[in-house]
Amino acid sequence: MHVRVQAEPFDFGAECGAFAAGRCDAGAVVSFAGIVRDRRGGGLEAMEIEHYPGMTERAIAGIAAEAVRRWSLADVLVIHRHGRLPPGEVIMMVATAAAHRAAAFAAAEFLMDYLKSRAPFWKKEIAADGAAWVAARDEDEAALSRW
Amino acid sequence: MHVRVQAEPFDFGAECGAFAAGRCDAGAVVSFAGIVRDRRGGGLEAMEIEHYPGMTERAIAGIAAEAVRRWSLADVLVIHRHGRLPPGEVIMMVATAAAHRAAAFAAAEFLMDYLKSRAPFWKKEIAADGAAWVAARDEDEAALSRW
Amino acid sequence: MIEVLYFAWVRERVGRPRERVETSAATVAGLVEELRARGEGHAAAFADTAALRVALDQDLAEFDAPLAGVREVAFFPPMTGG
Amino acid sequence: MIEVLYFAWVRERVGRPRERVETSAATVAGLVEELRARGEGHAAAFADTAALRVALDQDLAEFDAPLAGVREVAFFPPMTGG
Repeated sequence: MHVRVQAEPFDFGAECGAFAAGRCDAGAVVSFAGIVRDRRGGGLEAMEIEHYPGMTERAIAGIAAEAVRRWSLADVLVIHRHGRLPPGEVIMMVATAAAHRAAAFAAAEFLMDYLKSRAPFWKKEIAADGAAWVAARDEDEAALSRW
Repeated sequence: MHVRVQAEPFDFGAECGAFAAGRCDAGAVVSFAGIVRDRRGGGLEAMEIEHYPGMTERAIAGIAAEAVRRWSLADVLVIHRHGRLPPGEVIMMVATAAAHRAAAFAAAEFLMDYLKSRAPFWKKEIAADGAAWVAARDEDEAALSRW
Repeated sequence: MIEVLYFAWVRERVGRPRERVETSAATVAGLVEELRARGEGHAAAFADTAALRVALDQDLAEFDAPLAGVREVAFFPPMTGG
Repeated sequence: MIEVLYFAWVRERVGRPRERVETSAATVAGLVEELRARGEGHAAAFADTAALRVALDQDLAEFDAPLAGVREVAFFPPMTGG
């Protein structure tokens, strides 16, 4: 189980490659990348990601431990950035490895649902005409009820 | 929509990186890698993957087109190898990109469920003490009914 | 003339990957009856058609599907891709 | 003395990321009442606690949770990670 919270960029492809490399124990690897998306179709200068140092690592580790408890996983990786990120940049990723794909997919979705709404990060969109905090989406909160 | 059926190895990490790179249109990228797993915990020499040239590409393209029809996807990638693969080697991958994670996850799972049971590939496990065709799993067939 | 293809253990039992077949069968099931009569290997391959899948001109089909106009028939076990 | 932390727009409205608070409040809700009285910024930040989340010593909690023994209280909007 690997959890990293960092300001520095990371190489999503390299992380996926390293995570999947030489696994004879797991037939299935699922990865997710969250990318800074320009929802307005141009005009977004950056996404500013604030976090709660200390609680962030603690919350993510707790969510990852719960995933390991629920599914038979060979490995879990979570990386989440904070600070100022330009459009197109990878904000965060999760990866899961399991014997079968159902567990790998379910665990990755579980991790994402909980990271979205239970890990202390807040996004602010910075545009030329102003800045605005991203509002939590009702469907993100609702997604937790399925687990 | 990109579909590749090939005997040659491919670099799963590099494919994930290239697929996610510079996307300002999609906030979510999901990838899956299927890896040659030694189910017996040692003794597997290789996985031999037979396919039906012509029908394979046709079936995968049809499955990918159905995914694009069902979900709003910015992009889809499917790569599937055939031939003789050692344990730990990546057999195949799918990747999906969408505005939101729910569509990216659902489309990736849909692609995997259909590729498992509707694309003409057959796996044979080659071990020192003999070779055996991998039997289709009932749960793989059952997984199709959820879509 | 129809091109008949075999894959995986169906190919191994029949002993060849493909053959050209002269048939007047109206359906896949009729063709299977004719193929069974070709010898022990064929009979073993087609012993239980419930364990088999069929594709007509590279599209999955049922065993009661008509053969009219079909150029390529393939028989194989349930697929195990991914 | 309790360390009180603010994040995102709560921090912006209060005008600072953290402050030390002397309190005898029994619960988070009691602390919120005291904080509201600290000025306009605080009042704006705590105008609608339904829009807020609270963590006690870095674990999510409810507003009726007791404060006894707590060293660090954080207030913030619903999280938007991932």
